[in-house]
Amino acid sequence: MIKIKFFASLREEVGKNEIQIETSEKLTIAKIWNQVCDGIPLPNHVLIAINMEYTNQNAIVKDGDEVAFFPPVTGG
Amino acid sequence: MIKIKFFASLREEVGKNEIQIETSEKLTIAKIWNQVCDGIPLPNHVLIAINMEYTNQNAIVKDGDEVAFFPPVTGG
Amino acid sequence: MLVKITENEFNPWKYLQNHELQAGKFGATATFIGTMRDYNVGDTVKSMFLEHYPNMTEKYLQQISDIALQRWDILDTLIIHRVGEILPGDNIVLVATWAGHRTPAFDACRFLIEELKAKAPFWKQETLIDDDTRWVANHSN
Amino acid sequence: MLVKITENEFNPWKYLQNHELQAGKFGATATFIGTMRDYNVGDTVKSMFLEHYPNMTEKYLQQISDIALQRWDILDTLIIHRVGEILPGDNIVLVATWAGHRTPAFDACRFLIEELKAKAPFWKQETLIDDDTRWVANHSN
Repeated sequence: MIKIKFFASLREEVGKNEIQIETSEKLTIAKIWNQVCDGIPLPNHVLIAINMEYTNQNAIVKDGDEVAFFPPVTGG
Repeated sequence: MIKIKFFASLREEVGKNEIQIETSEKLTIAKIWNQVCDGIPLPNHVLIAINMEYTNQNAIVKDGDEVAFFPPVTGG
Repeated sequence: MLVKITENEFNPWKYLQNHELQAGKFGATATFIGTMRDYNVGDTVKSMFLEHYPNMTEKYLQQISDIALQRWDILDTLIIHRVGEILPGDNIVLVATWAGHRTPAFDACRFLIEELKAKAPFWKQETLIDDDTRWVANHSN
Repeated sequence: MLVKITENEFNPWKYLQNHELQAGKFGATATFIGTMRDYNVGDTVKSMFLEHYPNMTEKYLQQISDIALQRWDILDTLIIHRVGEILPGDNIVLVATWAGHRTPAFDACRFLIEELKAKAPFWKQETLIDDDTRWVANHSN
């Protein structure tokens, strides 16, 4: 099972907060996005984390991972 | 009358704290040093102020001025 | 090293006063505090909601604190960051560094706030005077 | 703008807490605190005497505060400097700047401490463990 989270404006654009998918294949981040965000192209500026570490859309996700998509950060 | 002050290690080297001189001439800082610090050459690193503003040894001192000589500063 | 995310208003000066290093062992303390303004890009802002990615924020702030402690000759670091609903005048972030000398203290403090601004997963949503809300688009300088 | 020379021990956090700007009008506060160490260039230091040039110190610190307020987009500055007999752990100097944004706050704060270190007429005389005294030769980094 893979847990997928969306934050801030991206959560609103995608209309999803958190979802879980079951998969037996090894998927890239980009494939996971396409699978869960039906029709919405992956935004250029999107930031991606696997298990709370920054990564990119070519990274491979494995069972048990937590994937997060979010817009540019604006803290501080 | 011109008031002349020495600070910190320079006060100890010169053996003077504060002295006053009367003069009718217009003197440069360098001449004042020679007049009051008999024989001690003006140190290269010395800092000089007239009326609490930094200046150099060629500045002209006028009656009523306060002249100060001091070593490199070490505050903060 | 201290990293803390808090939903409560915090007084940075009290945090600093209570974060005492051993007297005589440090010579320089550099701090930065970010405070909510009541204006942004030309508009009056009434309030702000600070969303974050729980656990990743702490993890990321600990990572940059580790990097700072390795890269500069500093003794300690502290980062406090507010989340949730906040009002103008409330403090958002406190970054502090302690060192023997001022150059590493300043450089590490600046590094921490720049890294935090660039990559720590926080997002600001402003509520304007007419109750419209908007996501802040980019971190400013 | 506040410039103050004091012979008394001071708590920088209390000064900062009491120096309140109007809530919502500032977004960034940068501070630097210099504190006496119990060591210097390899030796243990027992105490220190901070001599200064009365009136010129205040005048010079006001001049650099004026320059900072003109050169950067900042709202206020504060400089406190200790003089007289001091002990390890005592604070020597506090510099603080307030601004809308962090870059001018940091840059002006750094400018003030660098200018102070380079040219404000203070001199440190250290008393070592064997009661020998020595003038500190140069300002450090």
